[in-house]
Amino acid sequence: MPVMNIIQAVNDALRIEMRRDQRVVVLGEDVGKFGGVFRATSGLFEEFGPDRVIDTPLAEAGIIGSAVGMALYGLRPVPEIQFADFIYPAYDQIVNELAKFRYRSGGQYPAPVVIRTPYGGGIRGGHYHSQSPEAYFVHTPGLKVVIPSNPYDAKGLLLSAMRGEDPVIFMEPKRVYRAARGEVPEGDYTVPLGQAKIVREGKGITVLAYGAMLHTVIEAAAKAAEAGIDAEVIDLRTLLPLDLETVLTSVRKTGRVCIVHEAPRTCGYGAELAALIAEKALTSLEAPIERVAGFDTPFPYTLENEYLPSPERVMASMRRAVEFQ
Amino acid sequence: MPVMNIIQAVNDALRIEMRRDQRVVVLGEDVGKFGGVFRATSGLFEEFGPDRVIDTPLAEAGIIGSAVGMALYGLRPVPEIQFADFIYPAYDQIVNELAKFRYRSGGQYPAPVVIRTPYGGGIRGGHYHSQSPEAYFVHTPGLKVVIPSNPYDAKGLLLSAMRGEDPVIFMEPKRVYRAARGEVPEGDYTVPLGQAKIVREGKGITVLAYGAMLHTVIEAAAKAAEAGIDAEVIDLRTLLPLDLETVLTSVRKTGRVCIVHEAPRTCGYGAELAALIAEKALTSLEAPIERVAGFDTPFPYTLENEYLPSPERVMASMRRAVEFQ
Amino acid sequence: MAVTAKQPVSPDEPFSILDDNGHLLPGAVAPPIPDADLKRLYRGLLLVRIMDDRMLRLQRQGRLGFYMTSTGEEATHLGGVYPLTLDDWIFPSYREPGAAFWRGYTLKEFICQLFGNAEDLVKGRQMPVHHACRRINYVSISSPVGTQIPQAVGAGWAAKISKKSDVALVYFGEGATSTGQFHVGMNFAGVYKAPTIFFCRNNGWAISTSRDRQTAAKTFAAKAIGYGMPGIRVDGNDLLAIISVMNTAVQRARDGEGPTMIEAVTYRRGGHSSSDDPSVYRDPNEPKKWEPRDPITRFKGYLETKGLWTEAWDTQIRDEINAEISEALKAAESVGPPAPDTLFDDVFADLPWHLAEQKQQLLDEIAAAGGVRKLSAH
Amino acid sequence: MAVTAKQPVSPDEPFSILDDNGHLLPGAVAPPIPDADLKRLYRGLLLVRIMDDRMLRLQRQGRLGFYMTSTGEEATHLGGVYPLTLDDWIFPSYREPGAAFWRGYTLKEFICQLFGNAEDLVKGRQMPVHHACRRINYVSISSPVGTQIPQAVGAGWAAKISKKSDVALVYFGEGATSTGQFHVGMNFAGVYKAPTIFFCRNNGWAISTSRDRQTAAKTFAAKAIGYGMPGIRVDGNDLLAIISVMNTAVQRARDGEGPTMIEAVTYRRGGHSSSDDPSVYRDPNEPKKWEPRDPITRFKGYLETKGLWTEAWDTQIRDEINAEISEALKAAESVGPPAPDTLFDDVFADLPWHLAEQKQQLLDEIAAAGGVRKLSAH
Ligand SMILES: Cc1ncc(C[n+]2csc(CCOP(=O)(O)OP(=O)(O)O)c2C)c(N)n1
Ligand SMILES: Cc1ncc(C[n+]2csc(CCOP(=O)(O)OP(=O)(O)O)c2C)c(N)n1
Ligand SMILES: [Mg+2]
Ligand SMILES: [Mg+2]
Repeated sequence: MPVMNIIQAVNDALRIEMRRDQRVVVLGEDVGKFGGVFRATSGLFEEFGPDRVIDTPLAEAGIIGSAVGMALYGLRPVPEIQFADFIYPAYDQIVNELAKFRYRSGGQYPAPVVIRTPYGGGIRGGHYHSQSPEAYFVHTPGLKVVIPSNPYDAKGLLLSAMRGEDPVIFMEPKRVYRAARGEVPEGDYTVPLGQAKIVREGKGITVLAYGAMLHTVIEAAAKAAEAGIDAEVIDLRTLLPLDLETVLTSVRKTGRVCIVHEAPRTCGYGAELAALIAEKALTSLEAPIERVAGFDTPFPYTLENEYLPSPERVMASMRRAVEFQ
Repeated sequence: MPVMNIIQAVNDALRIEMRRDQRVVVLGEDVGKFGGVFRATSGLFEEFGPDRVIDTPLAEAGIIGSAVGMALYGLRPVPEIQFADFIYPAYDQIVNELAKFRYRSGGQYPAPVVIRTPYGGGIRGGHYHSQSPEAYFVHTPGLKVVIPSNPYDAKGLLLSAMRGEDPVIFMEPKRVYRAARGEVPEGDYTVPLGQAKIVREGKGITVLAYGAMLHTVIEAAAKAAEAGIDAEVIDLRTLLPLDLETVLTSVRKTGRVCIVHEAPRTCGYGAELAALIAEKALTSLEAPIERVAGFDTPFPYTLENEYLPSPERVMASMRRAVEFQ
Repeated sequence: MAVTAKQPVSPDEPFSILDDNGHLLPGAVAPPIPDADLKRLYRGLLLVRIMDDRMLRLQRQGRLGFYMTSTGEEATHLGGVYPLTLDDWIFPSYREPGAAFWRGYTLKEFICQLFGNAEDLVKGRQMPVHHACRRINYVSISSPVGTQIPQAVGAGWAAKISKKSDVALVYFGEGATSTGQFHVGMNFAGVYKAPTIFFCRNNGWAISTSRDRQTAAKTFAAKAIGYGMPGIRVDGNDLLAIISVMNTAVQRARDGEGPTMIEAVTYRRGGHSSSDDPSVYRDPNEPKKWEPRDPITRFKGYLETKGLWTEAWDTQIRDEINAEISEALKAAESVGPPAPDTLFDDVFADLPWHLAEQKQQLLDEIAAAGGVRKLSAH
Repeated sequence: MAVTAKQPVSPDEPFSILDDNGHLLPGAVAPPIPDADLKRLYRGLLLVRIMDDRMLRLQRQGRLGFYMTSTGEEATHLGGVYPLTLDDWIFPSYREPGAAFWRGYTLKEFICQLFGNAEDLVKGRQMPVHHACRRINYVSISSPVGTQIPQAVGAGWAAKISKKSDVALVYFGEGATSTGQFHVGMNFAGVYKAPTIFFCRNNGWAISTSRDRQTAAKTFAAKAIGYGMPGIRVDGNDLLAIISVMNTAVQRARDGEGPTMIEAVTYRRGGHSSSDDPSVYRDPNEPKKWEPRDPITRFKGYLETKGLWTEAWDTQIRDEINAEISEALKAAESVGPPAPDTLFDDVFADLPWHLAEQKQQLLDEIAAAGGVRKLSAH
């Protein structure tokens, strides 16, 4: 099996689907000849031409707005927003239009658009090349939100997203775009949306994460194991719909929970996870749920390593949960 | 003391501050001669003229973008967004610009803009005249978020917001714009941001709400009292920064919690409240925290009463919490 | 004045074919339209006028939550849509119901939408006047102003990518030209030569905001220059003039020459909506000035000169329309509200667990209340 | 060609004063500039060129995280800012550092920002090239393209409301004209006659996207028509021409006549940023074609004809600049990173409990690690 990084896996998924389904078009800033600033669409322009791999003017509202129109007409647009930080000019088109089209038209007009966008910190990008805005989209009824952590899932989830009937926000962890490498089957396969994956079994504490933070958590879990803490690590993969069953089963077993994300803590996705777990498994909880998250400040530049959850910070938090009496 | 409704109280606060501080300007769609579609700025154009009460073209990004520039220059703009549902074209200016200006400039450029906007359902407005987007703003570092439930607080909180040094999202519960009436002192007074208010003392359960839902909760608490449930009702008033102390003190006393808001449940503000309470007062909790919220669908039209938390739904939820063993 | 695609921006004077009495202006050439169509178009104009009167009255009686009229702007509805085929797409705003009727949206469907009842095609999900009808390619209306503009570009562009000759027509008010969405839509259409027609109903007002507060540009059509497309200013109360410029724009679009912007100069004679009171912000004499330019009277004059109009026929079709509305209204009023559990349909193609759970909660609640679901208060 | 406020849009040929050798074009009139200023301006151009070369080299050596050069566009920096006073406001994009230097931003401040160290005026909060300096009314740069445009309108407009004569100058690339923010900013400025000058650096490229993919409009200046303001196309490599059109625009603004849009036609000779490799998407010969039009060489030619330039002086100021940069670099490199707890400052004017709590967590963490704070990896 070939070894790929996440960019290559995304590229592979796009190519497979564009070959399979003539309706798939890719559009965005610099996605054509240049192949995207991260090269995720590299080679597609050459293979599929300017009608299906489209360099757009600099306007995210135009990219998403026209993608919505294309989807209504019957195409399967897969727009790229160059950085998640630049998605807000398209926010109205996403939350008021794309998310509500099927509903508001009484089911007459579905708009299956898959928005790909790199997100997250750790690349020395400061405020505007580091944000993790997933909670904004999870809070918006009508959108599915998917965040892979590795090449295998990236390809399989993206293929599922492109074949689904719903709008999907597909967020790619750019910090590990190249660093997360792994075997990826050639050709077609899918990873279904809405299924979490237990990446490390354990009995002492349930650790929930997704995207780039999964790697931080795995590092922390390894350190924790040395300290006698047996963590069960779950990669959520899809944030909405959440695979609550897998989460609760684990929590009922471990009784302790640590949630990790890099977005700001307050009203972040971790809040929803913590609330759900406390609702559905309160009596199983042997310690307060720990949330390790980005601080409630704009994303910094020089101090980004202080800002981002580190393996040490996650480890300390796991320890607190495990030691709680 | 004069009796006012919320619109009159807001209008009064604006007039007082515009008289006191020449730097205050009001801008937005139809806020001038027309006095705003809800009449909150009525009479201001006549008193302060077109330079300080400004009818703008139809562009929320322009309203907020230029308000940011005005604030940088030294004015105190108080833009109105006609309905909170229409705030998204300005989302980039709010979350990427307004919220981050002070921080990203190293403290050199504060941008004290107070954005007023009516929010919430119950007025037969469907998807686009009913939304409650507060969680989006609470999740954005750099913004304060204020939601009054009554005329007294509306005036006092708005005066505080306009005199503060930070950007504030000031959300007005339009469902009770006219229905919530009460005595309001003439002239100047403030209600500080960041302080919740216990509106009903009780020992059986803590009920947290804000804005229009506060009235639903009060109705529910009255019914609950008849059924022997002694609810402590807290009006949060400021969502960020939250008055956690008041909340926790109550929870430690009652051991049971019900959180009510009309925004969609998933990743709503209730998630953060529930997560915080479970973090800081887990051992005080005698029952899972109840969240009564809008369903995770776009806001409907005909079925809005089914959608919105009703006193009966709140009451049922309180009962569940109280009866939990 | 001949309207050609070559001419980038028309002069400031809007293009007219008919004078205020419905006579051809000197040198003007009417677009070729079969007599039967001329009569159908007249009926189409009347239908909107009468429907608006009746629905507004219904609203005033408290039998309808909200309504928006188009009085004086009816020619933009029919003129925009007449030159199109049913395969073409309409991205409407809330003020062009005549375009939907023309394509076969039934009066009952229209009124069921206003009531948001169980037979409303949008299932009671949106406020009145937010129609959607896939059968006639009439795309779901959104309240946020201007959002449909880039979407229409996407649809037209998709047709081009799919090697179809379909055209997208997008309607919006002059207020919408101030939005960022207008700009990005126009700009994309220019760059990709999307077969999209931008139809700006300049009716002088955006709620209380007058046209000159909306932009300092001399005309709205002039904005087209900034996107490298033709901008045409047309008399929005002259059905023939609108059809004529639309014909040109449609031809251009089908020929692969790309988009056109049309500014139809008209006037909002009524309030913005049933919630509005325009006397607060505009001179009540202003609407009166536009009455002599009424699009229906003018078109009637034209039919008369062609021997196609008689008083008797006019009375007959008015009676017909009124009867049809009464019938549709009666039928619509007998339809109940959507079932409560439909609240959870169509958020997604499927029903994820959290919505299934919430649906069950609602059903349990209704069952607990003895199956008596409280009706939404008004 | 005389540039006057009356003329709404210049012809497609940009306005020049100097030929490629720096000689006055036939009939051209140079704006009156004292000799000392001419020499300072030349030094200002050189400073940007040399700083860019050195910082890019530093970046290539791994001593700097990221950098963006302005090579070939320096005249837009100096030409935009020379006609202003220090009370006027600049809303820059990332590619006009020469405007900051001209107003007194020090080389050390500049380099400290690139390093994001403890003496960076923005406290290490933003990526390199995102400067802000209140002292010189140089507003905080944002990465999102175009956001500064409506803000600059607000600032200009605020000056007008406050009865001050200050003007706001906003810089942006031609890519930014595609954003909704450009549109709403231009439109507001037109309506309110805000004293704001819209300075579009049309350098032909937005990362890999060429100018003709950005819009179908013939020129960017033509877009001004849609907002009822003058649009002027100027040779962006001709410092005198830029100063001349800026003089007109500033005068207009101070006279209460409102905004002006300037399109400066220039060329991005380098990559978009230090992360970019333009050879992937553009012909490497294209930048070469612009070398003979270099703004510094042309301005040098002009100084020479005025007897203000000598080889020796040129060498001397280049040496000076290099020495100043070396000194500033050395000083900046000796400054450490900001203290970790500064992370929590300036989110708000005060420190709410939740940030105080998070700050304490970080401090505890650092203390637990023996006070040894790990330095941010690169
Ligand atoms: C983004 C947005 N902002 C504000 C509103 C409130 N609003 C509804 S209609 C309207 C005026 C629209 O005017 P125009 O575009 O001229 O259309 P007309 O009503 O005249 O047909 C406004 C401000 C809205 N619906 N959407
Ligand atoms: C809203 C937004 N979208 C995308 C980007 C990524 N981006 C950074 S610079 C740039 C191109 C800008 O081109 P232009 O405006 O011509 O300025 P130039 O770089 O040529 O000076 C892009 C697409 C961004 N910063 N902001
Ligand atoms: Mg209008
Ligand atoms: Mg450029």
